[in-house]
Amino acid sequence: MTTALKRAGAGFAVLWGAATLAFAALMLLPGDPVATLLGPATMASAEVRDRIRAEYGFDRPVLVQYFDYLGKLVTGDLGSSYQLQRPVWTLITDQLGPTAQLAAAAVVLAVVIAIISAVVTAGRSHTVRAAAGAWELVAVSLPSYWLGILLLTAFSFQLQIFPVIGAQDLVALVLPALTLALPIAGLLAQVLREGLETALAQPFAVTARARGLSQLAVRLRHALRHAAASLATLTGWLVGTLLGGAVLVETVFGRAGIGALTLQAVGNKDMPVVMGVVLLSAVVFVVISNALDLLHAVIDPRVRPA
Amino acid sequence: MIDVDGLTVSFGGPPAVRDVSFQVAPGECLAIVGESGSGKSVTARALVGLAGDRATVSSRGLTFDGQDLSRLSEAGWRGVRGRRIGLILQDALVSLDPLRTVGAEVTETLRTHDVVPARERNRRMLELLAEAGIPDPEHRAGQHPHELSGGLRQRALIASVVAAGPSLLVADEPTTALDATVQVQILDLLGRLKEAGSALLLISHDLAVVSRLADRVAVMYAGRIVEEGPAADLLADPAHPYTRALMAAVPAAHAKGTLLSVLHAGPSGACAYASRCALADDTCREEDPPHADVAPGRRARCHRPFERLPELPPVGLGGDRKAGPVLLSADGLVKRFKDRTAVDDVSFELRAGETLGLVGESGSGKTTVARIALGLLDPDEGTVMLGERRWSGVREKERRPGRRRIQAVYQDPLGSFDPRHSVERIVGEAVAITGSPRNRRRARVIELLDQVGLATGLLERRPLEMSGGQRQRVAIARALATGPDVLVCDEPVSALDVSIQAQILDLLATLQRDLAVAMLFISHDLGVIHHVSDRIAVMKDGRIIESGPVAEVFGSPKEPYTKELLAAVPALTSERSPR
Amino acid sequence: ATSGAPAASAAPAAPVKGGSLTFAADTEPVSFDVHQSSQDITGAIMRNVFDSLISLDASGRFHPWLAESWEAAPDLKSYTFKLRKDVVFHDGTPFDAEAVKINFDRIHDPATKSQLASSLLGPYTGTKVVDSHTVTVEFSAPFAPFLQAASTAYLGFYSPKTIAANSAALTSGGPVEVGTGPFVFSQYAKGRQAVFTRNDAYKWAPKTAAHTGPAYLDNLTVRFLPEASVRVGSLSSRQIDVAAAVPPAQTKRIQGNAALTVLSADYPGGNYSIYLNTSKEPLNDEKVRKAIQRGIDIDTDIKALYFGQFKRAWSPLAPTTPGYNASLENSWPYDPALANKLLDEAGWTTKDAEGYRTKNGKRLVIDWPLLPAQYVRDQRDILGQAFQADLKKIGVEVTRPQADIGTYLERVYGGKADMADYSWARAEPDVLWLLLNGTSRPQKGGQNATFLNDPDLTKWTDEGRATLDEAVRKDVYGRTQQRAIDLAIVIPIYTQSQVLGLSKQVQGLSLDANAWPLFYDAWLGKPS
Amino acid sequence: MRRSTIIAGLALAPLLAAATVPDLLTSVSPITIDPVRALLPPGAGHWFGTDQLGRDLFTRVVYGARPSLLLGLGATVLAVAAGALIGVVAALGGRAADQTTMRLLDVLLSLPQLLLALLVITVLGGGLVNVVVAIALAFTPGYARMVRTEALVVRRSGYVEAAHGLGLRPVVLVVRHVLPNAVGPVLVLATVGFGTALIAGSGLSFLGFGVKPPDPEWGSMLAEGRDFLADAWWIGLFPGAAITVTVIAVNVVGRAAQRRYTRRTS
Ligand SMILES: Nc1ncnc2c1ncn2[C@@H]1O[C@H](COP(=O)(O)OP(=O)(O)OP(=O)(O)O)[C@@H](O)[C@H]1O
Ligand SMILES: Nc1ncnc2c1ncn2[C@@H]1O[C@H](COP(=O)(O)OP(=O)(O)OP(=O)(O)O)[C@@H](O)[C@H]1O
Ligand SMILES: [Mg+2]
Ligand SMILES: [Mg+2]
Repeated sequence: MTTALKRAGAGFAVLWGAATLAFAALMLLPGDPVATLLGPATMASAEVRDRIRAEYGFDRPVLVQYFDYLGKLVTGDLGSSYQLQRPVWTLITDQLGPTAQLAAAAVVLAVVIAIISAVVTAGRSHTVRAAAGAWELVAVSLPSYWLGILLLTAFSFQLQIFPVIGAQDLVALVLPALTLALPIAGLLAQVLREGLETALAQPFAVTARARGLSQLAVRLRHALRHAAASLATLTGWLVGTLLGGAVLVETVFGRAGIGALTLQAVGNKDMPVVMGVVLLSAVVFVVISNALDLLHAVIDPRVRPA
Repeated sequence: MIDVDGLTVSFGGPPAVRDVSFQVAPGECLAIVGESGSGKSVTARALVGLAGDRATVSSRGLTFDGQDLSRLSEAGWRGVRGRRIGLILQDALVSLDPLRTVGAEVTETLRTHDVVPARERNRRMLELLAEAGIPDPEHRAGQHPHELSGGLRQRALIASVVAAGPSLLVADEPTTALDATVQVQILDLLGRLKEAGSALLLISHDLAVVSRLADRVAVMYAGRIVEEGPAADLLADPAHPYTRALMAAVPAAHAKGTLLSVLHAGPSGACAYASRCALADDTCREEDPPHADVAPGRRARCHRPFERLPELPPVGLGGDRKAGPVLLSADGLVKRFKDRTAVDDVSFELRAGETLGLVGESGSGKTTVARIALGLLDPDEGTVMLGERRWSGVREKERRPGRRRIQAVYQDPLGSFDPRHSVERIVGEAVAITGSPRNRRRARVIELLDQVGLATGLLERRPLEMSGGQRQRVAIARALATGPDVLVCDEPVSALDVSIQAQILDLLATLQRDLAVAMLFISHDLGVIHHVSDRIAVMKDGRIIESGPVAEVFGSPKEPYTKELLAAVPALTSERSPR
Repeated sequence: ATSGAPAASAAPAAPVKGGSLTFAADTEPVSFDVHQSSQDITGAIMRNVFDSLISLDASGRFHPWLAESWEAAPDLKSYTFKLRKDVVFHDGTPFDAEAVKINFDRIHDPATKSQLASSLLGPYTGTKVVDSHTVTVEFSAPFAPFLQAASTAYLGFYSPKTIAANSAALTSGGPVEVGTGPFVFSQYAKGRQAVFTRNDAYKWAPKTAAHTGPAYLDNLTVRFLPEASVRVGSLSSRQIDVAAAVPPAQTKRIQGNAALTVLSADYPGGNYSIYLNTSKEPLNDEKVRKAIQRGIDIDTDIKALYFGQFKRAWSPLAPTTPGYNASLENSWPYDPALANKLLDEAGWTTKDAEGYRTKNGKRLVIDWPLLPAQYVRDQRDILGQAFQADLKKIGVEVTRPQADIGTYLERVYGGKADMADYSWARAEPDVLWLLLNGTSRPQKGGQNATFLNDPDLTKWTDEGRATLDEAVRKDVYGRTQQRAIDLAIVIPIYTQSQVLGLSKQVQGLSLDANAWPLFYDAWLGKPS
Repeated sequence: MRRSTIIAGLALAPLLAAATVPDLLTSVSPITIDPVRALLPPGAGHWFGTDQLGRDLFTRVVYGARPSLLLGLGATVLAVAAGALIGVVAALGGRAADQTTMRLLDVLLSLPQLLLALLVITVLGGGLVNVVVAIALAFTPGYARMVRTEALVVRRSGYVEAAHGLGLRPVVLVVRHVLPNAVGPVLVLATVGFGTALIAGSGLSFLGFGVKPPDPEWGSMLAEGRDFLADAWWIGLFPGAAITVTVIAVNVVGRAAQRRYTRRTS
């Protein structure tokens, strides 16, 4: 019970910190937010500008703005986008779908690729491991924005196997998800393979084989679970970074989503949206890391509270 | 039952196991002994085809119950492993999957070989745990290895290995990591299995363990069997000088004041042991001795079997020393950590030139006492005096000048060195403390290395580039560099091989003789303690429950716990026993 | 490039009713509120939802639409419109004089934060409801450009009901956008698409349209695909029917595809031009400005980058705009020798180690801020690099700091930058007032980034907006264009062109006077 | 040394040459345009082809090495330095300092690195220097935590205790033992981190926040080539390949360094 409370406390601390960080960024922002609000090619008069300034409360003292902001956050009000003049909450929830879809597909893809690659190659002959190491190395070294361009060029423009748009259907998800997944899969496979090899070298794995278990059975029944602990931790971290990766991948594939929204907001200094995305990431992080702690305890009895 | 003929295993380089042959019959126990790295474990694993992917295994014959194992396919091996040959791995405490319950591990054997019908598996598993001597098996079966003590884990492992009723049991160092009391129980368990008709291949580096159980003994050295024969004969009168050295290196067999090690270095020769052998002559260096009969039922690989080694010279301290002034005294020390009292009302005195041995099982508070003595930890209650100076509960500033008078040697020398520093820097840092001028430091370091028997060539080495023995010598050199009156040695030899252990103990004894330092010597190994101490103190749960001169405590222990400890010491069943 | 011609000129088959057409736009409206937004794309898309009082044909003539007839007061300070009586909004509300007033007043209300529409209303003072279907729109000064303004979607009409209920939400698109147009805005997913369905009650198409009655298409889907390659790729794979803003590099590819064709038209209004800040060193020196004007090899650069798809511009005004001064063509060709001579004369005679000109130890540096990436169109950033390279040859260093939009606006419209580049599409020469009139100061929301208050330019552009006399307008605007070039305060680069890639299956699609596609007449033929 | 390490080292040599003395590798200027020769495919005259303004892509890739490597290097150096400072202060500065910094780091670590960098970009705006700062800031928390963990391990290590037992003063202890041993492994990790920073930095450049034109930088070159994917694949191929090859080479060399380091110290 107390651990649950502690966890919740820590989670809120992180969220509060992220909110404060975002607010600090807002305050540090040079330039007139009203200009941002109006966008390029504007013909708004000074009167309109003052009106906007008062409406958003930019003329109040910083602390007042801060507490007002926190107060609104607590009630779930993330404010309104400067540029799009729409509630940030709606903007984010609208865009969450495609990004979540992309991220989920990428995670599944990455984990599946990694598990297959690792289980097949761990502890094998030198050549097999060198080949596995090589693909993992290339995969983690690939910039996703370039990989996306290559895949688009090859499969959409040249071979015309995959459509270049169509966020709705599964087929259109293949290339973006692959783009996002491949570098992650490389890293996961690396970690998983090392974890498997470590586990396989452990006495308990040899003992299991001495008991008459087959190679594959030892890998799947004993070693994989050990490697899974580190894999789970890493996957959790990666889910967080997916949000960052989405910015690039969504740009390359011209997809809608949180990434595209973020990029648009950053380019326009649309702080309320940027702040909303920061909070979203923090929430995702807190949720995922807690979920992973639980998962970790399921996998590894040694970390269970006594 | 099993007949091994000419087994050779290599990992690319020179073979780790060379031309090894032996047989074990049902109900018989063959023990393989030898120092670390001699190839015992590789031999054991080769018997079940698990020498490793990188291993090349060849043999003239490897038959089990008349079946040729050397031709088995992977699937074929699976039928043998666990079902007909059970292997208890060397690293007992980590040989159970930490993520699964012990019950699941035992059940896995039952399922893999379909020993009993599925619905009876659980019942049989509990039976097996009970047979292995695990109390309350219903409860324990659902627990994970980390919730079990070392002894229980080893029992569970044995239960999982014998679950399918293998007729040959290979036990690789089954008692090494265990407390002395638990060791005895595990050996008893193995003994019962042997009596029930299993063939037992027992592997150990510890002759004392072997002497308890083995019918026959094979001694391995550098991948080969150098001597074999009936246990009683062989232990009573070893033919090979290596066997002799192995036996002599057991500290428990010697009283304080005798050297344990044989320090001879010679040119490498055809007999693998020649370079370490005190008896080696030209023949040994030119010709590899054949494995020949040396007595009825006994074979050895030696040109000069049964020849006696020269008597070991006494160090010369004997028991007739006068006690010096009190250098270190502790009075009523108490140290509590969050939820437990690690040290509880501990008092002792340490006089110049004497060694106080502190013995006790793991967690009894020995290290905590040592750290308090070293001034690295302040006691919650009680005081420590270093000579006339108050040593505990004072500011670090006041303590700093006194630090050079009390130095430490740790169990893990590697961890006590900055991994980036060379030997010269490590020892030099301590030399610098004494205020020795910069240009004289190197000379002083060389002098210290010489004192601990290390060559100048080691100056540039980093900790990782040295052997365990060398590291411990460097650690001692560093401790001596400040010219201390008191040395606190916390398990200084526990991580070392018997033969290296002997050398280090000798070195410490010699240094104490020459420099008249006082030593607080901590060990859980009664043999070692017995060998080095003048007086000993026995710790349990943070308290000193018994203390006195070594002969007194060992000879007529008063506390039941001390008795139990002493009884558990595996001793050679020969006249060399300390008792 | 052809102008306004219907696509697929092959055997005119009978139009087919039904079907869904997908149009890929290159940008997504930030705001869908036509009264508020200043974006081209908002007008282009919302044209399907909103009708105007009058309609403008490609030759610059006005035709009735929601207004059956209209009349301008002689002093051009008021206009009276007689409205059609059969028009109803999508929500069933009848369209009447009151609706016009409510809409125009809304635009004028500062609370609407109108960025373009209010400027289209100019010196608006109010709307008088004469009777239920007659209105008079009044201005404080003569305001000739109003008719053109009234023909744009920005002065379109929301149902008074939706203004009352959803005024603030009109920015976010979707069914709240209730107009009178041929399509109903039925669904919007930000970042993805906007979906429009046919308004079956529609029977008030303008005379400029090819047919009357409801539109042919059941549905119109507008996809937002900012990546040009993605737009063209999906057109090739027939996932969309019409792609906007096809980059010149890709038009050949489309033309090479038997199932696809290209439809293009030049945008009217202000060409894509560079405006030189005359208020500060070094461009306050006319010689330096001239040197830069003549030192850029616009022809070659444009050809390389746009493959002849975009025409090189000679005047600040696009050729399709009424009042265009054709005599400027080829009057100021690339002349690096002249440019060098002018710079020498201006005193920039010495050169530093990197080959740039210096005067009094100071390098000749032109600060030309670059828009944030997402606002950059037509690879203008790359074109800028070509200009940088050209100007380097005559010893002028051009720096292109890139920052966020706020900083950019502050630099450019605050007069801190040396040059600024933009285009301003509008089928009306009055854009010259916006771009060059001395009172159109950026500090006040104007667009005159030359920061020059030239009496002639100001006078002429004022005169132009105060008369509907074609001859007078032609004269003053012609002189304005000439003087702007002579003063070298503007360097016209190219005439922007709407290049649509479309499937040959799409029939009846045309481009309006603003070069935007009109979907009202479009229909889908048999797949080819 | 492994063969792969040698190959990677060999691959890094021309990269370093390109970053330091690009004019040795190519005689053309990276910003000289030649519109007549735009979009030429790779061939004899132009090994990597030309871009939409007829600039030689090989030359631009060569000249792009400096800003690109600078992005990765500058960001990594800054991040490691800041991380080391924060980490050591947290580990040795007492409970309060540790708790505060750790909570702060928790917050920063809860955000994806790219988002953190974008947040910085939002405030500072684009440009090479700002991108370096942004990436550095995004990577600092990770390094800080690593250094802190290492410093805590080192502080509790046998050799620090041994040095304490010798009577060394705390300052000497920190400078001689704690700092080098806590930062050492992190430095080695930073070689691999360099690759990540390069990818992230070029990514920001790709998004249009990086180097100002017309100076070539691999990320922005990729962005410029995107409209030509269907017709001029080479514009999109070579700059990306340059990034990938660099990162692979750095990773291989970094891992070799790591192996060496581990072999020597643990
Ligand atoms: N998988 C392996 N690969 C390479 N060399 C190995 C491998 N396993 C063992 N060896 C080598 O074979 C030799 C014998 O090792 P083995 O484990 O049999 O020694 P041991 O007698 O069991 O020693 P200990 O008492 O320390 O357990 C050693 O030199 C060891 O380094
Ligand atoms: N820093 C510490 N914090 C909390 N508990 C500690 C600490 N140091 C030691 N303890 C606890 O104090 C008890 C005594 O530990 P100590 O290390 O002195 O035992 P030991 O006799 O040296 O054991 P071993 O033979 O395993 O080295 C143990 O239960 C240990 O867990
Ligand atoms: Mg072994
Ligand atoms: Mg201890």
